[in-house]
Amino acid sequence: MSATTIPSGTKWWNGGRSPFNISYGKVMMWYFLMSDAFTFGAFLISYGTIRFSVNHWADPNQVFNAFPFAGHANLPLAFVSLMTFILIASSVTMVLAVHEGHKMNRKGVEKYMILTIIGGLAFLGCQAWEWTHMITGEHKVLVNRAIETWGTTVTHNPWGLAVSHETLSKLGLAANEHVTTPGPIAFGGYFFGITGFHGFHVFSGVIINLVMYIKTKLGHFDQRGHYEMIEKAGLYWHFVDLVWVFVFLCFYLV
Amino acid sequence: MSSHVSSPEITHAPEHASGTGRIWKTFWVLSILTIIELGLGYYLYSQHGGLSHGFTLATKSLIGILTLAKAYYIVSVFMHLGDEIRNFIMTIIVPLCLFIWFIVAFLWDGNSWKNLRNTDAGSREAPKTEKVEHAPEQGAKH
Amino acid sequence: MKEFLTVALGILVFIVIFQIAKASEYVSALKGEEKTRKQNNKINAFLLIAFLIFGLIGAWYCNELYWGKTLYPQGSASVEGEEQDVMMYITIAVTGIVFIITQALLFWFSYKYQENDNRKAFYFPHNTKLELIWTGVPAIVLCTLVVFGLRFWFRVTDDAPKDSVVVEVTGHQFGWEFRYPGSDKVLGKKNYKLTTGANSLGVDFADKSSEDDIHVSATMHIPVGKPCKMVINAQDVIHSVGLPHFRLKMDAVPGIPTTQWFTPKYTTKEMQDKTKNPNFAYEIACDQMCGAGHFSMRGVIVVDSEEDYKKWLSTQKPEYFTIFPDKAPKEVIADSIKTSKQTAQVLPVKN
Amino acid sequence: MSSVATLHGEGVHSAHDAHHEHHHHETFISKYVFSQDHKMIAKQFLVTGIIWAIIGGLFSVIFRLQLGYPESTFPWLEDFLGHWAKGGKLQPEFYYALVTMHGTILVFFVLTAGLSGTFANFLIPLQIGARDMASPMLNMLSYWFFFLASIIMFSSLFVQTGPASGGWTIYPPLSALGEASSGSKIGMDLWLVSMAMFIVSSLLGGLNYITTILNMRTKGMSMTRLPLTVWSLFFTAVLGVLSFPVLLSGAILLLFDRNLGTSFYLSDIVIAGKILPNEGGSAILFQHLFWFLGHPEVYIILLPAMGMASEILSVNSRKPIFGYMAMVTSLFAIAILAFLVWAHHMFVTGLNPFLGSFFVLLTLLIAVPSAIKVFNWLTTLWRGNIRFTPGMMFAIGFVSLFISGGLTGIFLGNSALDLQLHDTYFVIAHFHIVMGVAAFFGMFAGVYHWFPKMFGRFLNNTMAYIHFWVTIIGAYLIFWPMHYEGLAGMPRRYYDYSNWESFKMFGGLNEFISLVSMIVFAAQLLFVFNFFYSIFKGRRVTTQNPWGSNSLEWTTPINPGMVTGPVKYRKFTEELYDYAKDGKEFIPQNVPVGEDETDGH
Repeated sequence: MSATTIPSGTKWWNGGRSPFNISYGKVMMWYFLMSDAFTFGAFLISYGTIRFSVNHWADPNQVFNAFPFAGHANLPLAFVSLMTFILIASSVTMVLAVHEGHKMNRKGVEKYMILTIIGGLAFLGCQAWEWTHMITGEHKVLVNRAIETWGTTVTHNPWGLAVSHETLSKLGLAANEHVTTPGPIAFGGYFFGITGFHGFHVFSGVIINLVMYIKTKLGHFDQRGHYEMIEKAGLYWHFVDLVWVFVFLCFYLV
Repeated sequence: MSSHVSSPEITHAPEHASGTGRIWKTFWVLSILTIIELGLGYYLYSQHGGLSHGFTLATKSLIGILTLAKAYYIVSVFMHLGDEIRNFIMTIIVPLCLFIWFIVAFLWDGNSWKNLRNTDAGSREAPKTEKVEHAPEQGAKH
Repeated sequence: MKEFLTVALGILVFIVIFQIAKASEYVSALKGEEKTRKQNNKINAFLLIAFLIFGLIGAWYCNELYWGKTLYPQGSASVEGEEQDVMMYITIAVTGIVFIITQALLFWFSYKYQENDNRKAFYFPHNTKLELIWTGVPAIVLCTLVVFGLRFWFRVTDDAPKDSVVVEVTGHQFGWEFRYPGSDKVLGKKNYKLTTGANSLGVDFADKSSEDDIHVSATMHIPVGKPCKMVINAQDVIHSVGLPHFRLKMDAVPGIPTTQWFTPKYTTKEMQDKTKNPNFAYEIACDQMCGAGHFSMRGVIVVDSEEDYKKWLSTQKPEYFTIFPDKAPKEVIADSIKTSKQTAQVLPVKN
Repeated sequence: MSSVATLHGEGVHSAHDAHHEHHHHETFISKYVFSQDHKMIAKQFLVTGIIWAIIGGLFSVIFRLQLGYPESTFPWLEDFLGHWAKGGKLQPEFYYALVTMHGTILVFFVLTAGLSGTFANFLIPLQIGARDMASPMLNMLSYWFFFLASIIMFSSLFVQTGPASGGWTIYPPLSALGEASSGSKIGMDLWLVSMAMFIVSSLLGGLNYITTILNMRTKGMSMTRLPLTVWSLFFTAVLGVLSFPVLLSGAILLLFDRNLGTSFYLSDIVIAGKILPNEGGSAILFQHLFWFLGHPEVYIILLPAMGMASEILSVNSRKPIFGYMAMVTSLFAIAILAFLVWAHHMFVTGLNPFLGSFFVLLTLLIAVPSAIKVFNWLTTLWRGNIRFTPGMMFAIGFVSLFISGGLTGIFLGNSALDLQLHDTYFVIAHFHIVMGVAAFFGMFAGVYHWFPKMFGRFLNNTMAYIHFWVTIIGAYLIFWPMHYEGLAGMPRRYYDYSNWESFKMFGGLNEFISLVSMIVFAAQLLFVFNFFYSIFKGRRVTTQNPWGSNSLEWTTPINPGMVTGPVKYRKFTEELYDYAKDGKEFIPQNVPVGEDETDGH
């Protein structure tokens, strides 16, 4: 597309212009996102490293199998699918806002920005619910030959190996219960740490989008003659979505 | 030069996609890829670890590849990187290649810690209880 | 008072330098900037070549003074370390040659090509052939060093020989504990949660193989000429088992056991004769910063002859009997008090 | 002002120029404090860096007192340090705190912020012909985040339990557990928070440098015409932007371990008789994360020094730098390799031997671009017409030190020898020479060379030469013998060696080193004095281009430091980076290629 407007043989690197045909603000945003990718990368790679260094890990399908208002139904991955779709949808509305921005259509930008903000808030709401559910969850765990009730926190992980019925009856405990051993503690730390850090990005993205919405509403971008700020906010927002794709992979799928 | 050229370092106004068709197409691609991923993830779970190690690994790799495909679509279409000129695409892609060695070295060493722990640095045999990760009664009961 | 005088002297020197500096600026204004500059140029060019000559003499003199104090004249105390010493000599030779050539060129060029009104600088922006030479030659030399280095690296990091004497080394703030597997040659399992004052290593005594394990502190004994394998742990923070005489070092990491092995060549006594130092000891130096007492975290390895080692081993009583005295055979109880006194010889932390 | 007028030709940033006019009437606050002018920000970085360097250097003198005179007491120390030096004798806890702060301050605050913060800010826009940084606002924030980090780090010196004392590498569990050492209490939290601020600062700075170099070059300033300083600062910024975030992640996880009870780095720990519940973490993981930054960090420190040395060697040899493209390529190679070799700091942590072998190979590969650089510098001197300005002296000193310190890297990068040399004085000697003193020499070279451009005055030459000679002789006297201590296996970070049969014979040498270090420190104070004195009283610069340099900053008015508006350049079409070409002494970059000139490149 863009190739049609740019004469071939342009000397991109000769100075006096951007070698990428991009304004410095957008270049900076991109490289900031690169740098942020290394922050997230380091988190996720640490997670992988610790996971590789222990014999057992929590099975995501058992950890994340609840759904709001669904009681104790076993719905593995259902809720996180919802969260993923919310984020993808909000990404779409964001890119549509950028698109309207290119067309200098203020009303359109406003509409899609509002939708994006709603999407972001919905995602944050889902995450709040999921965290609460995990922390307050009650799981029977065999600790020092006695059964304790644990939620999933940064110091407690009830998602270890299942304790066999024979072992339970040998210890004189009710044999028909589902009891586990404590799982690797790092699981909770990484889960809350990384989803928290991602959630923090979503939150700041929502704030940025809100500011952009207000600025749009006040007509700042019309005065300036371009909607590049919306594009930059969009880059950030898509990056948040992009990170989620990998968080989703590491914590929920594999 | 169209009116939204914001900065003097841009000499050619990039022409953006005219329709929203491509955006929606990408939305559907992303959705379908996600659904396939979920399906594969659920399949792994429904087998309760009864699958062979190699097959599980292959499936997980497939999920990983699908994730990379999703990332490609998000970056290329939503973030418009695909529309930028080659120079710029390369400055983004090349540094990301560092992740390859970053991941390989870290996971390799992580795995090596597991071996050190399991064998007490080679001073005893590794315990043979590796394969009880999913006790069959675990999933259904909950 | 001495400090005060030193400071006063320092300030005096300062003022003198400042006055000279100031004066020289006035002088140069009188003489003409350009002339002063050229004079400075000559002086500094001369100083640079003098620095090269005195520097090389100084390096040689330093070597005379201190090479004898390094570990290399006495040779490696482990069989494996000999190969490493050869590596070291080769690397010193290679880098030494490069060092002398490059430094000499640097200062010689500086002296030779100092500013001279009769000469014009030679326009020489690049020369592909030259550049290829000094890309290729270092690459080849370094690859050779890598190949030799890795050969040694894989040798010492490979599994220890099967007949090794196994010793478990545990570091804590600020001392070393050693555990021998006893007659069954298997170390008993440990679980850090079982650690108590008496069972300071957290040994799991429910494990049968721990019943004959021997626990000593601060000083360990090993036989000469037999490979010794260390299984290394830490209880609190990261320590490092540094064995300079054996040319080895390995960190002690809490939660991740590590290992190293070596074959001692000389007994401690032989080493005392060899170095003519009656106090010579194979010291274990903690090489990883581990807190305020890091510098006092000293362990000692006594390399015995085969008979002495056996004799020493036979006087050691399993820790199991110290902790569960009722299970011990009668004669052991009497000795155990003596043993525990012996093992408690940890160096005092100097605070 | 006539020279200014001729320079005001067709600016490429005409759209911005109008926008910037109103900056001309500025208050004291906006001019000197919250300045958005890159030249002022550079000076702010430099002055803050100098203050930190004095503090960090002073710390080393104090702990060298302990190392040099382990048996003596210094009653006056107690007056300064209170309970940390009871009875005039430094306490071990405080000794380690000083060692830690010395490392942290000099590595991060002086040689990262002070060095690349100063020269990237000052030189990038001037040498590429840009009006200012891409985003002056973020540039200002970059300095103020650095300032904030400084304040927090400085405040940690005054907490009751002392500042962080786990070494500048802050390996957990030592740094993660308050029980492990007194410096691991509140001082450690402050260290981590300060570093987080510092990382934000370096990120803002780095993004600005990269973007400015890519996007803001003036017309005709193609990438292959950039001075090597700009190239080196560019790669420095890339290294910083991509590696500091990894330290940020590591630091955040460490903060969690310290304060929230997580188990990222902790496992199986019994400390002070207490059994900790943490399980499954890995202390080595932190080292991987730390060195993923830490190794690029040494190049973040070294590359700007290399770039400045290249430029200054070329100017004062009156010759073009030999093999410009090879220099750029080797910078690039070093930057890439810097990301791939971090675990060579971890050969003795139980690193998987096969994994380790890759790191050995990659590490020793770095010697190849380094060798190229050294030989190219030597060839630049060859058949030159060398002027020994103070800047040139330090540039030559830099090359000498870089050779000396770089060669010992070949020992340490080879895992087989590292088994013996790791964490001994050999390492101290190696990195102090190559990234400590050498980077400082690069920095001094830069200050002496560009001081006239920064302040419109010269530094005093006599003091400069004394500074140079005392420093280079002193640096070799301090660090050269340390190699021998290392070859004797003497471990680093020991408070006292007198109880060790294997190491106590170096008492006399340690005393000598301590003595020399005090003299060298005094020489640095001479430089600091010279610096501040010359800002106000130095000899005035009377010509626009006192060194006869061809780069663009010398085509600006003599004192651009006080020019608050945009500095504009004549538009130039063709230019070369050449000295001694076709019989001309030098050809500035903004002079079009003449008819009679040959094609140099």
